[in-house]
Amino acid sequence: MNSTIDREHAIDQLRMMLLIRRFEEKSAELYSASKIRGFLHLYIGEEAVAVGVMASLAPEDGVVATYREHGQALARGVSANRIMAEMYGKQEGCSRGRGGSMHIFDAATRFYGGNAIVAGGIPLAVGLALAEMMRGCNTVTCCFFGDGAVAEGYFHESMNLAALWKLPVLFLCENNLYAMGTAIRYTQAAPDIAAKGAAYGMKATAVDGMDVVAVEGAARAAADHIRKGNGPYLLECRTYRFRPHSMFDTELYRTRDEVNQWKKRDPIDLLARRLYDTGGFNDQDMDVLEQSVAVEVEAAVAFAEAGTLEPVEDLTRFVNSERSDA
Amino acid sequence: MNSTIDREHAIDQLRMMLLIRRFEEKSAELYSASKIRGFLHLYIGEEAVAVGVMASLAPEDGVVATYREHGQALARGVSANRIMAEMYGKQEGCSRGRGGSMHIFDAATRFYGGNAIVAGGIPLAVGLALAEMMRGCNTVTCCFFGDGAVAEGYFHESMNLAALWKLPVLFLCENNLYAMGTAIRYTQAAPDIAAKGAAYGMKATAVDGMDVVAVEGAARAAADHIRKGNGPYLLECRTYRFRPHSMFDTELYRTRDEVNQWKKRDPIDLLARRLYDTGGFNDQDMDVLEQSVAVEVEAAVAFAEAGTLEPVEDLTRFVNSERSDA
Amino acid sequence: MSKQSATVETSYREALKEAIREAMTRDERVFLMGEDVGHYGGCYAVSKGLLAEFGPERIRDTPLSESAFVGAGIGAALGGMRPIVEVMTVNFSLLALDQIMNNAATIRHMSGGQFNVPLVIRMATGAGKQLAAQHAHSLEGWYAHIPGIRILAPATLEDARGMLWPALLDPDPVLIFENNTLYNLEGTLPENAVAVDIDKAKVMHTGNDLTIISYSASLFKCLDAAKALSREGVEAEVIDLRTLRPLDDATYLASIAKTHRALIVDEGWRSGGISAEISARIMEQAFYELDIPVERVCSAEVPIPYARHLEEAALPQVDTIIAAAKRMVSHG
Amino acid sequence: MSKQSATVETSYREALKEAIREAMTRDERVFLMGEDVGHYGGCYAVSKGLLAEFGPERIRDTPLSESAFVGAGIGAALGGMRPIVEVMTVNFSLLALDQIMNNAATIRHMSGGQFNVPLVIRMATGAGKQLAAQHAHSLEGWYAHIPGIRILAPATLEDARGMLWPALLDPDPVLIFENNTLYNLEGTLPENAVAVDIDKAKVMHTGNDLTIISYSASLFKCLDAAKALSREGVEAEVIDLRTLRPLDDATYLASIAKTHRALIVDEGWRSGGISAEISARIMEQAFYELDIPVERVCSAEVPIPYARHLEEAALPQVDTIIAAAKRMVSHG
Ligand SMILES: Cc1ncc(C[n+]2csc(CCOP(=O)(O)OP(=O)(O)O)c2C)c(N)n1
Ligand SMILES: Cc1ncc(C[n+]2csc(CCOP(=O)(O)OP(=O)(O)O)c2C)c(N)n1
Ligand SMILES: [Mg+2]
Ligand SMILES: [Mg+2]
Repeated sequence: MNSTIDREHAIDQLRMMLLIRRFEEKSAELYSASKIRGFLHLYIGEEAVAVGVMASLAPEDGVVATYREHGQALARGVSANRIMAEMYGKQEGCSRGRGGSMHIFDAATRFYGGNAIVAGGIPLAVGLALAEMMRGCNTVTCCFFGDGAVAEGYFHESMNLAALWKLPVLFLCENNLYAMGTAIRYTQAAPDIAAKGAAYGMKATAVDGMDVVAVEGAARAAADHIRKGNGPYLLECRTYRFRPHSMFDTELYRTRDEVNQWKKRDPIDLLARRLYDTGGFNDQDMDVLEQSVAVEVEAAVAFAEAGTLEPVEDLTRFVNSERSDA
Repeated sequence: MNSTIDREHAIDQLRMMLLIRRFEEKSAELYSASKIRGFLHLYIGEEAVAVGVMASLAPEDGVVATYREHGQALARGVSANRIMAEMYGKQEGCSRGRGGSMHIFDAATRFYGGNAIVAGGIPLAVGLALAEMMRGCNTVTCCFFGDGAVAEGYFHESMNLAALWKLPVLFLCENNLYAMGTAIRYTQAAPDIAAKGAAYGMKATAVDGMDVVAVEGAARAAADHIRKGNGPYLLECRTYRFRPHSMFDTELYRTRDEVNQWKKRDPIDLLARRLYDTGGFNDQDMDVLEQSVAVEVEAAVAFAEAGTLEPVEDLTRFVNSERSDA
Repeated sequence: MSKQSATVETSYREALKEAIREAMTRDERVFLMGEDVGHYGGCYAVSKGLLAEFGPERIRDTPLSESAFVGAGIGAALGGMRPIVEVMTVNFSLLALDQIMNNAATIRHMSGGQFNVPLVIRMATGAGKQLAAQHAHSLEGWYAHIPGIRILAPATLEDARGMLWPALLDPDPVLIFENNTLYNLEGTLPENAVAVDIDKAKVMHTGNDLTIISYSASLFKCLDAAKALSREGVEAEVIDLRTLRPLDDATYLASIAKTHRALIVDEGWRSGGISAEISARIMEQAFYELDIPVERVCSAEVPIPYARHLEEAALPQVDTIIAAAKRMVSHG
Repeated sequence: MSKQSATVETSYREALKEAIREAMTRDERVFLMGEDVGHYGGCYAVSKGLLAEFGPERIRDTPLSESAFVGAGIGAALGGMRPIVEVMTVNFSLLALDQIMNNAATIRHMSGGQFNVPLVIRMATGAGKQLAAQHAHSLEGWYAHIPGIRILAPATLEDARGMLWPALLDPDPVLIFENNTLYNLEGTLPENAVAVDIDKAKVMHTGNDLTIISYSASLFKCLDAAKALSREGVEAEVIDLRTLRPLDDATYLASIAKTHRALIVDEGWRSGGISAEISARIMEQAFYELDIPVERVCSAEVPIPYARHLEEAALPQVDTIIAAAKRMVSHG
């Protein structure tokens, strides 16, 4: 934290990570209260990834997200209100209640959705980047996916296509070591994901995904590489999910001990400690952040509670474009 | 050619390559005469690959082939008569006329088919190898596919799965530089196929696919590696197809010059020259081979001509197993 | 089912597990593979405990590679094993469709009968859990278009328990669709529950006024509707198709010969769903038996929405079934 | 079509190419991508010459990666382009089904109308060329099950020429199925051929005795059958569906109101094909108009065999259509 700017920025990052954390803790509560239904995948533990990466992106850039995307969406600037309303199934939700937790879409921030088919969003990102390139825009399309997604054919085909056509895609792998309950050692013959860039002649690096500063640095370097016209980039962020895969997971596949080891590297604590250490940030500042975040989360809940249901008559609206919505 | 055994073997190899060549030249003729229909993909120019590879396999090993598989089938020992009858659509054909050129199946030689979906046979080979391993058989399952197939998700998923489970699969890539009319530079961001083994922690090498001796050596090394329980192996054979992709191809995508350059490395000439050079083999010997091959090809045509058509009433036979055919 | 044996309390989930356990025990060629079947215990907990019991050779966690591991299942079946491949849900099976259609369903015929594919693929299907468009497909009826495969849709505990073994005995590929809303279904089964007939549909409720044809989760909606109708003096005969390919025409045609009215209920999208096929068959084989046209109650033609009220509106419900049935009996 | 303009000799293939050329010229957001569309000239030579004309940015050869380049087409459409993705044949489209069903068809609804996917996917379909089981699928009717997409099946030169532009104007995904037996079809078109209506079916031959409903390659078999029937005094009305989703019910229902008999002909497998859906709709909407049950002539339920005599036996043929029609008019 050398400059004030850096410090301000770090505090913003801390606040965003906190927002994600508290927003999701609240979501879990609301799930238990049956306010939110369907699948709910929490990002808790992985906040540094989305927050670090989004800082490297410009508003004109595009984002393709996963089904574990509350963090990705919040960090991108999608409104907490509208995300919460979406999970409530309200028409004020960002997808008018049609998508739920796994399908946050937001045109305003070029957030092309939560995609619930593992790796299914990767080719979309390739196509979005192709469109950008063909239209002469110098943007980055950032595509999030997990370690599990790397085994899918989509990953392979898309990496090759993007590299072949030198498309401006940032392939952003959130390697949290598990695909649902299957550890990466049971899914990858060669578990070094960044090393797979070589098979496509693609620049690739790995970064500590618990350290938001490191993630942001790596993502900026990757985005720069892409913006300079050097083609796509694979960035592997090594992270860990603190919570079960979804609300149904009994976590038979990993030990409490392992989870606790990783919690020692909680991304929020890591950054907070750094701010404390470099001075000028204290418990009181932290409280202020917590409070402002709490207000935002409560506001989101209130917004969602106050929301209304899409009329049933509109069930088939948006299946096909009508003249009026085209 | 140091020993008589080597010499005999080399002559056998030469004869098999000649058989494939003449069999296919005849097939092309029969296609023009409308005796053979559908798609017909010739292997001419690539004979050293199948012939070299099959020499490394034992009868108990399994083979999964492509749609360009006459050479693979003949080299494996599938009867020329039954292949020709298949292309005639006769019930004496190896697939009773139901498969045609692209679907040569032969249980006796564990030849698990021509597969006309590019790369679609790769996971089958993985499964066959899994069955062999689970049943305690120390065999190799050899899976042929082209350079084009490498771009498919099947390649990626199957390579990973086989490497992860250390399955006895020989991944045999026939890199003839083109997928139909698309040169490898338009399909692979990183065109070194053998190098892709690394992404799966799989042993991989490339070999001159025009040199049958080299292919056989490399295939034996690969098969040994596999039989010793070291898991799968990727062998890339660099070869070239002298003929159009199929009977419909106008070859707009490559120059006659390029084709002629490669023809200078005709695998049959290469081996024949080597035999001439090391002595004890001359024009007369070559004539003998040519004649014996001509007889075999003519016999195959006669067999096919004399074949009969499956009764139309049996159209839906084999869709499901009946008690009688199970 | 065996008669008068002791019974056990069980669930759809447990019945499925018992069936797998029995098969693994009876035939060493049987193994289970799929995503999260092992360490996680199965995404619907069907295989929980089986990894400990049978070991990682026979309970195989796979990477997320649906096309490769379904293909590998086909290959393993070709190679003499009796694989049970679990594709977590039908939604992901689209990634493996080429293997299912172009290899599993085809190799026997295409090879002139030389090879066959004794493979069982299990998957969860259906909506009703607010999982939204990409996780709520009901495509079992759509799969039933493909020659060369058998399609099973167990609704009852008896079928959850008894369909796997005959599926494994089938020399050809069998797809078993387990409805995601049924895993918690509870009830009793004979202690020594056995294999069931996978060729026949089954009359689940008898009646003379109209025939309701359904299967899987919507079967229970139809049975509820039949009970309600019965209270109003309308006696519906409810048929559980059980096997969607090949369809057992005889059972529903026999019922229609009695009731002269048929309503088909399924949770797939209406156009081109299995209900259309059954309606067309009734047209062809029982036109002159019909007092009124066959009707269908299916899902709305919409990607299934997340919000509960919209999802409910998209799916067949007891009310809509009752309404259709009443309209049909009052009419014609 | 414009009236009385000069005509040109053309073919189905050329008409398709002209349509692409026109679209590329009119709208710079349009581009073509797929396997072998460029240097090879298109596997059916549809795009021959276009690479030279429009350059490799707009005529893009792809690797064999159906799932990625179809997905990339969806992404490019989301991103404001108007891609035409060529999937060489329907057989390979199975590899891209997840993208088609879970993204292309779904994103608009799932995003609450925020995004739409103005994508056109072209592919060859159909049997009849002795290409055997894996290369002979007729799945356009099966695709018509999926909400959110439009399915076009041009049979005539006019439609080959005129369907692409309105497909590109459609803000939602459109799949165009070109029959592999029609590329060499020759005939004339007005020189200034224009866009056609992609909402309506079309009466191709009028008659009062029976309605034959078909599309694509089998349309011509039906027309041949109608001619032969006419010589024997049976006047069949032949309808080209043209668009398989959404189906234009009005056109065939109007015909049935006149003929009271309906025969549906398609080259897909019988069970669960588009003919079943049409039969079910006639059941529901025109039951009381029918003198006799609706019939279907479809493909045999078999992976299409290579041998010519078996392939012919598997597919609907003029003879089988005539036989069904005669049986139907003599009856009832
Ligand atoms: C194609 C597909 N297969 C299976 C699933 C079920 N599933 C949902 S999330 C998941 C694990 C994905 O792991 P990873 O990519 O590492 O992401 P993470 O959940 O760890 O963030 C699985 C198997 C799915 N949604 N899509
Ligand atoms: C999945 C799939 N996509 C496309 C095709 C059409 N096709 C048949 S062969 C071929 C080229 C394959 O090239 P390669 O794998 O290099 O094999 P080669 O023909 O050169 O032996 C293509 C595109 C197909 N059969 N399957
Ligand atoms: Mg993960
Ligand atoms: Mg090739």
